Amino acid sequence: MQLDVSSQTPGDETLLTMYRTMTLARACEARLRKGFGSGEFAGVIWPSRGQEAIAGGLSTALRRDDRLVTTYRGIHDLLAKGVPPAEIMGEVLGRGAGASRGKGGTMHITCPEVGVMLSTGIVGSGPPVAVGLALAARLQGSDRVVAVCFGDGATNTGSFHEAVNLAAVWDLPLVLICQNNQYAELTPVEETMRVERIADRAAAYAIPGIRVDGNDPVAVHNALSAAVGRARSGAGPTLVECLTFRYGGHYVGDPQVYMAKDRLEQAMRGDPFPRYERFLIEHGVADADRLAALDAASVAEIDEAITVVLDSPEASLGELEADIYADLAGVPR
Amino acid sequence: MQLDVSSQTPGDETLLTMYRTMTLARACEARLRKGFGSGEFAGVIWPSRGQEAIAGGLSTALRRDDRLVTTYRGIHDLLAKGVPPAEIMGEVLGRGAGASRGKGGTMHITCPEVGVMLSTGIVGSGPPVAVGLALAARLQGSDRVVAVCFGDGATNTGSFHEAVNLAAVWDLPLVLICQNNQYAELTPVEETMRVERIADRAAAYAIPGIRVDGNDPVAVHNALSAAVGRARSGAGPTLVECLTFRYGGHYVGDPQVYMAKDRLEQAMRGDPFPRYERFLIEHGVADADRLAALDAASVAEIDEAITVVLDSPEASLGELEADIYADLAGVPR
Amino acid sequence: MTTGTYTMRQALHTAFDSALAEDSRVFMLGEDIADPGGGVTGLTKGLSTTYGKERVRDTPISEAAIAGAAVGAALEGMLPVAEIMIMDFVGIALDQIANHAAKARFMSAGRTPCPVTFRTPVYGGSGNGATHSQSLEAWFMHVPGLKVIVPSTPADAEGLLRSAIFDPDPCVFIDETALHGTRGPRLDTPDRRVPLGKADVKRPGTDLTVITYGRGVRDALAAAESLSRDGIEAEVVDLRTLLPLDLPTVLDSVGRTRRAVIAHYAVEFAGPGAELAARISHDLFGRLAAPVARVGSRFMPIPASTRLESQVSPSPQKIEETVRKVMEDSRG
Amino acid sequence: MTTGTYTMRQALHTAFDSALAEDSRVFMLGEDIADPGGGVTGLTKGLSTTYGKERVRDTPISEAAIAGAAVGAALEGMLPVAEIMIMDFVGIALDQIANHAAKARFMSAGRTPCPVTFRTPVYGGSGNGATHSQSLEAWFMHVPGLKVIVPSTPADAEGLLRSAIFDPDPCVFIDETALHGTRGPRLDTPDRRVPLGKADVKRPGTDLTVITYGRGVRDALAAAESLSRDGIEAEVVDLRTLLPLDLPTVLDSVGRTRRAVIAHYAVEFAGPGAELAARISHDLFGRLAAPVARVGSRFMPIPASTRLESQVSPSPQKIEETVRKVMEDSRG
Ligand SMILES: Cc1ncc(C[n+]2csc(CCOP(=O)(O)OP(=O)(O)O)c2C)c(N)n1
Ligand SMILES: Cc1ncc(C[n+]2csc(CCOP(=O)(O)OP(=O)(O)O)c2C)c(N)n1
Ligand SMILES: [Mg+2]
Ligand SMILES: [Mg+2]
Repeated sequence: MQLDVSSQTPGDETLLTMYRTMTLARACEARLRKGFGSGEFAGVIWPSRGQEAIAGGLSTALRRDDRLVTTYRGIHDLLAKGVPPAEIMGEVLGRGAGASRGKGGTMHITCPEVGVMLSTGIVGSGPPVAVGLALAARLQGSDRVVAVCFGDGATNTGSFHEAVNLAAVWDLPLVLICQNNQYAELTPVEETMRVERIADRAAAYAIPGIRVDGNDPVAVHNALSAAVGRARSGAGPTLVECLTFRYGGHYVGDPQVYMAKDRLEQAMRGDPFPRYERFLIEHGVADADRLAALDAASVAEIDEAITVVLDSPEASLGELEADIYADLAGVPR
Repeated sequence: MQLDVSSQTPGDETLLTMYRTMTLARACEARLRKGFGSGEFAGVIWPSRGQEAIAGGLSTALRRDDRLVTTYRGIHDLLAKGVPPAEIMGEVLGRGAGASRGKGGTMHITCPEVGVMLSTGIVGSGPPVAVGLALAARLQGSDRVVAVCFGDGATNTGSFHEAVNLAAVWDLPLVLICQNNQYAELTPVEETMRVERIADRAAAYAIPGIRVDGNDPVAVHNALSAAVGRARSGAGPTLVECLTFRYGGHYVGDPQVYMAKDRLEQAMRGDPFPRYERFLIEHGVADADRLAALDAASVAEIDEAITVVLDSPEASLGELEADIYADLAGVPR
Repeated sequence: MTTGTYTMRQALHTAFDSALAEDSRVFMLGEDIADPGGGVTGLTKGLSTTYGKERVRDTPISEAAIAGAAVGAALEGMLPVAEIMIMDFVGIALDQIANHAAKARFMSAGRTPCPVTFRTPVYGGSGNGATHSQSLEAWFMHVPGLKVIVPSTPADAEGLLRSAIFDPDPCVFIDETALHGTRGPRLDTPDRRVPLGKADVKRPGTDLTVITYGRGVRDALAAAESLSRDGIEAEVVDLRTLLPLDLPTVLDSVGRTRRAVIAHYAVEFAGPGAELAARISHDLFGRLAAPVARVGSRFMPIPASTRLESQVSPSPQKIEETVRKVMEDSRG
Repeated sequence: MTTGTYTMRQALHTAFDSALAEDSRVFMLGEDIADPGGGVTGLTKGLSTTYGKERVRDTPISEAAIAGAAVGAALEGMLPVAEIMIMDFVGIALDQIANHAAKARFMSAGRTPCPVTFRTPVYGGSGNGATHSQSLEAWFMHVPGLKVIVPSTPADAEGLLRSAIFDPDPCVFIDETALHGTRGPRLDTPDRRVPLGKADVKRPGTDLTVITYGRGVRDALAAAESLSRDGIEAEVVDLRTLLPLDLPTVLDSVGRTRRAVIAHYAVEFAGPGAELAARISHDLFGRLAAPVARVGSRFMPIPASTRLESQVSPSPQKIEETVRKVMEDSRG
């Protein structure tokens, strides 16, 4: 099945929004890394450095009331959907400012106010939940759309297969975004599947599957917009594979012993930032100074947020009794 | 990916072996049905009437030391692989003559002596186990091949997806046989997937997928032989979809309220028996009398077997302590 | 509607029907549940015709996705009922149930409650063998965040199922096909619900308490009748929900009778009765007249032959024998 | 080789290494276990280089297929070790473990034994939150046909793992990453195995028995040291395997001390300690000086903040407090 993707360049505002999202994601990760490295604070993240262009496209393709499901490696996605940086960093650091005040952790950030209904640490388990979100949209008579992000490795899970099939059978308003960063933990994608393009897996469900350059926010924006449009119109789900790379290893601190040096170097030559900056400048959207200012604003926003986080109390013991159930009646003893 | 399937007609002996298998399967089911209907004995089977041509092809495509995994709807497959009818019917009826003396039941018949390593009642769970059997063949330096039978509905399970992917990645000697009888319990296949040909799902794993007329034993034999040959040569797995129909409902006694009458009637016009008998006669392989004699021999074999079964004791209480573990030491209390 | 009798099958149907009728957030999904089939045992017959196939949805054979889709819809405030056709299949869906549904509220600090219901029947007693007969409720009891429900009577089945559907937390509702034909009085509570977490004394007694649920209640009542003929009066406490567990009612009863027998069809070892026996023994230490006894399924996979299965499962006879033994062994 | 000390990480590596070296039926499969990665924690480093990637196999992220493939290979007489990377993911593989591996011998009346080992580490204590920290051994204890193993020392880890690999029945081997760095004496049994089903008294004592396993042993020993300074001598029984469960050793110890505290990191409610408490209370009825106490994880999903997690899990302090309370509450 085919998907009709525009090859037009979006308007300047869209282009700059994407840039802002990308810089915000980069700044957030850099700030956390710095703090971990200096011993300022402790925590764990699964870096998305290299994958920011996908967040860029995501931030402009979705409506605010659209929903997002993502993974542990989803900080860029969360920022794209509008989760306040303090909620993200607060949760990473287990502080009161965190999205769930330290109870969830990096892997489990939700922010329903902006449509983030789930982040999950169980690989492959996001798509079934996203199917349910999309089904709810239909049953509630809303035209909102659900986007679910997952990795290349996740497409080998049974959960992925069942979910895509179900979404296809039910023509649900779902956009399946595979962030193919070519690695699952320590294992490169070519060792875990024989297909060359993950997008080709869509054929098993008779839905459109499309691969785009995941380091090009414009390509991502256009593909996602087409998929979102298809979903919103009631025509059903689309699998969008964004080919990208994971520059920072599996987790912060990963020595990446398994990584061929030239593979990483080669991949880093495709870094989404310099490319996109050149593009914006060449197309007269912004000059270098303007871009530097936007980047600086993102850094400042993150700096401000981390202050809020570090000023907030540590996760409170008083939290423990709450939220096991709606009330305490169900809790044994 | 392509699979090179012969379009030649196999030799007479092969053709007659297939016919014998088919008649044996039909006779076995008929005998059990008769006993259930008359109150002679009680038990449950999931009929394979209509799917016998697949058993025919299976009986001639596999070597004796090749392995088979099948399902609750696998009596025809078991007979094709050489499981003694008394072991099958004995297990259905919970007798001492049964494959596991009444402990397993219809859904769980194994007969490792002829290569039947598993029958399972959990839809979709056969393929992963078959992957392991095929891996063991490789690790043990054997050129034996593993065939796994499952239904159309099973291809919607995550288990199927994970297994086929794993077999593909490891180039295992596995033949995945989808007996597409167009129904999963009460639900027709077109309501549970958007692909028209289940064989097309093979593309998600970059292995060959082929659909054949599952009511034509020659077509099945040729396709399975090609897939078995590919597997034995080390080239990896193949998905073979055999298009067929389930004439007897989901289980014996199923009122089939969900079944469109004309769909069933139409399907029964494709009954594998009359077609194949005409073929054998037209090709001078056997005349009608010979075929009738073969059929009668199958009926007689089943009659003999049921006598053995009914002469055997009921499942013995002494069985209970055995086979929980290799010895009793692990059993609490 | 509130007088007369009905079967548990009718009671479950009634609960689904009324919940669908009264709240548009309620919907159902599962394999083969829609018409014309109306469920493999016909239990949901007519519902998709009345409420439409949008709200009573057939699914492919995809337990992980069924459970996950129900979780997702619940996160949006819907009240889904996901059916796992036979309880033995939960091993396929357990990640969604235990890691997602059960933890959604807590991990989000209350931002994403998950009011989903998983309905999953037990087929034990049907001669279908070890993979189609299990009672696995102990797995769910051990998962904080879930509620676990097993009814024994038609009225309880209706009322508890309705409570589960409208409960703000994830519920695992377990009915047993062996009881579907059981007939009993109709539910007559005003809201047609039975509260979760409240045990019910199904038979008063003074000499000993049998604590049980589901099929065990049927067996315990039969045993109690027989024992009564010999002057032994057993109280039968039907837990109705295993989580929340109504320990006060249990302790009150055993505190009076000073003797307890726990019965269930789940495997005895590390089963639901272990927690109960541990609690009773602890909380009533020094006040019991005899050790707490348990009657669960024997420790083995369930054999397919019903002749063999009946030896493995509890029965009124086994409960009766155990009660007699406890009475004999009692001191003081 | 049999003198000196090593860490549990080294012990596990040694067990894999020697099993692969000595028997060609042994092989391993799991996510990221092969070189150059050698496992997400580096535990299997070097094994695929020594024994080849045919025998130490990386897999896609496919827990159901990993478990199922291991089952299939075991049915052919191989001795596979399948890794489920983190125990919280077993919900994806449980159908293969509980419905296939556990029942293969019984359902075939002994024709298809299934000598598979599932190795699955617990990541509790790592700050990874509710879906990456659970101790779910109670689920497996409730499945007849499985054996369930949790080592507490390096030597036990090596010896029990080797026993599991060569055991004719399906084993679930659970190691805890929190103990991987623990150092202890090397295993020195002649066959380099530790038998399954034999508890080990890790510390003799006269006043009270702490029954525990895995991380609980570490905590109990610390508590016992502290208690000893006040003249309370706790015996620490390390179960080592939960199934088979070495009840004779437990009852012998508690029979002497007349007081029992059960400790584990699994959730207390319906956890492994429930079965133990039920058995001890039953079998030693009237002979205990105090009710059997339990220290398990509190009833809630595990919070990500380690500060909060430490309040939810057991600890030496909590065990110590519980022991003191039991001593105080004792009669006679
Ligand atoms: C079901 C499950 N299996 C294994 C893991 C351990 N694990 C965490 S991340 C990961 C790799 C996932 O790879 P991919 O889907 O490509 O996502 P990426 O990390 O590259 O974004 C694995 C195996 C897990 N979290 N869940
Ligand atoms: C995991 C699982 N889900 C549901 C069932 C109930 N069930 C038994 S047979 C069946 C239909 C299977 O359909 P298909 O795979 O086409 O095989 P067929 O019965 O047509 O041979 C279902 C849903 C099951 N046994 N296992
Ligand atoms: Mg990846
Ligand atoms: Mg079918």
